[in-house]
Amino acid sequence: MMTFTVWDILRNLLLAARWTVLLSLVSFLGGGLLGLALLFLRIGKRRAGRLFVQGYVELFQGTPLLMQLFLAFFGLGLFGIDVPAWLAAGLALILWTAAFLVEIWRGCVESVTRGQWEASASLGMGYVQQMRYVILPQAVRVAIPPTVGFSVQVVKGTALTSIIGFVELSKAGTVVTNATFQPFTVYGLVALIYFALCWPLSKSSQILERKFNVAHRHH
Amino acid sequence: KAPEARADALQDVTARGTIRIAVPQDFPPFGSVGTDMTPMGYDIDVAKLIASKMGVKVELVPVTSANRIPYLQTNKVDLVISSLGKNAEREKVIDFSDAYAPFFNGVFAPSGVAVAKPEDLVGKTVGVTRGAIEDLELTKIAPTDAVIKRYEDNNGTISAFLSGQVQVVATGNVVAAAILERNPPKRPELKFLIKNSPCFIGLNKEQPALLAKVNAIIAAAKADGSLNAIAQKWLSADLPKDL
Amino acid sequence: MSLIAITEVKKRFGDVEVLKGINLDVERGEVIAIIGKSGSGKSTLLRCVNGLEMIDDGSIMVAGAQLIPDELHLKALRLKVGMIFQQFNLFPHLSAGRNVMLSQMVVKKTPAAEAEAMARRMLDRVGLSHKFDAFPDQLSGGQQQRVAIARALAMQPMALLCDEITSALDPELVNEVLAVVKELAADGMTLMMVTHEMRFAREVCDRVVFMHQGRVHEIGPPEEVFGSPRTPELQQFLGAQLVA
Amino acid sequence: MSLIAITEVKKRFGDVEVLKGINLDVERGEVIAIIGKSGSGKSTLLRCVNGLEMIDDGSIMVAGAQLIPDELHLKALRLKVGMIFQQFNLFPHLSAGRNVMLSQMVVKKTPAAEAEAMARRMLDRVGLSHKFDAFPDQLSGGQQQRVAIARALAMQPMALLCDEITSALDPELVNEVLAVVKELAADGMTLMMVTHEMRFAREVCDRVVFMHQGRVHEIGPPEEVFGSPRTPELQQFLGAQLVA
Amino acid sequence: MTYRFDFSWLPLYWPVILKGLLTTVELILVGALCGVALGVACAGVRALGPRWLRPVVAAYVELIRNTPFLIQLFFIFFGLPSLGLQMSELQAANLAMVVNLGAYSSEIIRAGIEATPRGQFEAGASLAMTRFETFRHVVLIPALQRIWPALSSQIVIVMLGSAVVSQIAAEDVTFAANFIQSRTFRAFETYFLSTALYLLLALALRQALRGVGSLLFPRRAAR
Ligand SMILES: Nc1ncnc2c1ncn2[C@@H]1O[C@H](COP(=O)(O)OP(=O)(O)OP(=O)(O)O)[C@@H](O)[C@H]1O
Ligand SMILES: Nc1ncnc2c1ncn2[C@@H]1O[C@H](COP(=O)(O)OP(=O)(O)OP(=O)(O)O)[C@@H](O)[C@H]1O
Ligand SMILES: [Mg+2]
Ligand SMILES: [Mg+2]
Repeated sequence: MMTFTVWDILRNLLLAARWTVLLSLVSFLGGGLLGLALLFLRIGKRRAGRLFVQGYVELFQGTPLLMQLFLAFFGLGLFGIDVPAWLAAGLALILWTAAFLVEIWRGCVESVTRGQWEASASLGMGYVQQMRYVILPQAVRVAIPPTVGFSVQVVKGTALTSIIGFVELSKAGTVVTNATFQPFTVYGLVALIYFALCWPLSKSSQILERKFNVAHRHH
Repeated sequence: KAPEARADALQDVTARGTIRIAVPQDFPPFGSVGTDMTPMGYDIDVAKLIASKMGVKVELVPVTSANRIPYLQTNKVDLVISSLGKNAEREKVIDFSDAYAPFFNGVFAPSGVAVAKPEDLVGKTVGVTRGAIEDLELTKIAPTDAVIKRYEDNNGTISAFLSGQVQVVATGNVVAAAILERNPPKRPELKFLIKNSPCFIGLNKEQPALLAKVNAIIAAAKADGSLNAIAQKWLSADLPKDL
Repeated sequence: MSLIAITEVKKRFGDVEVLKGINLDVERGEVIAIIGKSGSGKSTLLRCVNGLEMIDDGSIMVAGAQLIPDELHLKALRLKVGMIFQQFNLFPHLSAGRNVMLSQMVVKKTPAAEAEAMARRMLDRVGLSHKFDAFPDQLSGGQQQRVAIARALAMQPMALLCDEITSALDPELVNEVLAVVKELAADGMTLMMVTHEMRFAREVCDRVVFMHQGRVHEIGPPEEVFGSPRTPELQQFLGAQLVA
Repeated sequence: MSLIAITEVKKRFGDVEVLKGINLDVERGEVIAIIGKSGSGKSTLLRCVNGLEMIDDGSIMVAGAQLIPDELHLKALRLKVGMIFQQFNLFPHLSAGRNVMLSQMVVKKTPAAEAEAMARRMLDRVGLSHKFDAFPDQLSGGQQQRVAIARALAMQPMALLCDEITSALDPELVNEVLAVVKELAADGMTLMMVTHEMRFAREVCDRVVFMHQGRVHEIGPPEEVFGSPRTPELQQFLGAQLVA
Repeated sequence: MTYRFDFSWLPLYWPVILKGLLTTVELILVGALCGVALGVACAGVRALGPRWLRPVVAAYVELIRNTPFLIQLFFIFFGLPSLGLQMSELQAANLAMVVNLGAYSSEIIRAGIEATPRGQFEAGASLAMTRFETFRHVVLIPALQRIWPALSSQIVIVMLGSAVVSQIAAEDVTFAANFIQSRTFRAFETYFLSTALYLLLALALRQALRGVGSLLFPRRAAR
């Protein structure tokens, strides 16, 4: 009978944490791109686009990520679309991430005052030029802290992919618990690894926030 | 890929050169992980045996009791070798091969707990893995005021038993034995049997070629003693004659 | 032909009619002051002339071209008519110089070097050539407003609309901005400005427009409007101004 | 014995000594105006007397009791000395009446009915009995400041400290607040007030304190201080006041 | 075979779904009430509690905010018993919800408190109120009002996160879906149904929170 040393436990958890990191990166990058596309629809002039994004956000923010994972994994499979676990996990996480990012970013774009739109319009700029040269550069600065802050939610969200069989950090935790019968140690270690991944992100988001707020006070 | 096209899944498998098999990783001795997190156990060895006899590579897909049938239904795997028991409900949705492993469902509890028959479960909390045969059977025979806690996977059931969240578990005898072997704080001992429900390989309906092939391999393995060797290795016992 | 011809312009917000038929012709080189109580529609009028609000009725012609509300025509209009706001609205992420360069480069596709030369000239004209690299939040309110003027001038508009451009400034800083505007007027720029600086209006403007409840209530040269107001509304307005 | 005795009080913020040894005795019923340039330490002095800032040296006695910085003693002090701020600081979630009732009920455990009766009396005294149920954001600045006065009075303090209580008000509203203060003074309330209203100080106050650079630079009856300022600093300060 | 929807199992399993709904509602009620109360307490401690307690609260908040709910749940349910702390899955789920929401809401509420103008504290002090009395009567309600929308969103997020309590056999909506799925093998329909239920719950919860808001803060005072 093989026995797990604490080092075995930690090593296996760390190996599994690679998946957590990879999934987080995929969902954040994919969700970021999708979120950006949706953002343009959301603040664009076309009503249909705005309504579509509103509905999208309502749906994906209004249902548990867990259910989205289930549906992406088994739901699509029933229609004969073969979705491997990594794809379902990636897909659900990307859609979910995008739904939150688009709302965060919309708030940032709207925080740019109306005067900036009007001033740039009265200088003869068109919509795209206003966005490109005046609005987005300002919105991006405001957007960085909450975006970094949200990345913590994404890292934690990847834990749910364990439910569709993805052996990332959480799943590795349960599997190892079962091979070792040391739940306290294993879940303690799992929590610590998550903390080590997330805390720097939260902290830097706080620091950025403070920095930008100070910068704002100069106005 | 239209589902009709898989009228002959065997062809697909041969063409692909890989067979995808759902196996447990939370259900010793049928499936668990080693210190390097690779799956190992009775089911895994059977899966490898079948793949080698078919002359294809094997792709092991770790599943839980709750999701192994959806995996099959959504064509994410070709076979389920995951200590799957047969019952009428399941036979409506999937097909079964011949039996490949013995399995006795029982109710287990530490020696201090007085349970000898289903009626004694009154007021007791019983842990079981949702969707497993013992879940379905226990639901039928347990008295109404026995509390059944259904966990997502065997990890949950076993953890719940070991952490004392449930006093009693319903599971396979070999599972209980495997738990015992690791010298846990709570030692499960057999209180009564629920059902003799040997394990079958699950596959999608209307796959006669694949079914025939799998059955042929099982029969050959029984005859040449290779299946018995697996039983010796993981269950420390010979295969029963009537399997 | 007048440079800006406003004819029977009406504008409503929801149920409220804010402009009730405005008629006003501004000649080339003329300096017009618009005065009136809060809510009388002064800002709305300027915003309509700049195409920031769509008019519901009537017409606005600038240099002979009709104001038509699509992006192409609006752009053409805004190249002719610049606007300066009470809140400066400088782009906070760009230095003063870049603020002045941006629209030239983006809208007119002026090459960077040329745009920079123009920006330096315009900043010099408002007395801020040494602040080319300063960011808006490093400038006083008066300096920011002067950068805004330079930014509008860099587009070489035929006319400038100014909406209470000194109201957000501390009293000491008002004069430096008014001095710049005075010079513009002397140089022959066409100006339409909403202002509460009566003394300034009296000194610098060719005509004064008194707006009341969405109408041009009185109009005339400053000595007439201030010296012998004809309507009781204007008398009352001027009286209140003196007391405050 | 004086009601408030301030002896050699010193206060520093970090490296900066803001109060450099203040001596001032205020008699019961006396009305003191504190004037001086921005940054001279006027607010800091009042805040020290109310225990909002801890002093670094010297002593403050109120009605014979030493100011000691722990919650119990501070509470006792503040029951004797009320304070009113430039920014009113009404509680936005409570109606005017409730604003006046709250501290009586919380601090003195006055029963609700009694507190309400007191609140109505005090609001009446400041001429706002009809605004009992209005919320702060429904009141003008002047009305808000009068509610703040009523709120302080309801605690029946021996003295009131007022820190530029009219500075945040529009000019028209200043008088209604000053009228209330004048009445309080006539009724014999002890008052220490920082103010920029020189005419008011001259009319109402018993003594005027001119602070300069953290010190009491001149002190005396108003006719003396305003009529024949002795130091060049006060002369300059009063001169600047006249021009503004 | 294209997939055919089959909801014929619905009448048979209706009680399971109802029970799941009730459990989820209980979780969110207990979580929201106790969680927000805990959040207020923690925010209060960080604003004016004893100095030694502040880092303790900060550590709790950071730990919870930076680890997944699922792991917290496993830790409480499977881990704590080895320290002799045993509780039922519902208690464990409720505790995890409270602990989780407590940490998040304390950060949100703290922001509301920090946005309180200094003058409010000083006005309270100069009216002879103690720091605690000022916090309780003057600061708290406007602070809550300021952050109520953010707090409401967080409560909805935590409610949706509660879906994972089925992992420890707490019989919530997700458990019901999984249970039915394991009996009927109608995976798609059951997940579809529970997703719809969560969506409805989220909408209803948001509405309810708006109602609570207008009860707690009857006036929309300026700022
Ligand atoms: N976007 C808008 N939507 C609705 N009403 C508006 C809008 N803009 C202005 N109004 C209303 O139109 C009226 C005229 O506003 P306008 O800003 O033109 O007045 P004004 O003369 O510039 O006043 P002020 O001196 O205060 O700037 C006001 O009653 C105002 O409330
Ligand atoms: N909390 C503080 N921390 C640091 N410095 C302070 C603080 N409060 C006041 N000061 C400084 O103390 C000095 C005196 O401030 P104080 O507010 O008492 O002046 P004042 O006479 O009331 O001026 P004003 O007329 O502008 O209100 C100023 O230089 C001010 O910057
Ligand atoms: Mg205006
Ligand atoms: Mg002061």
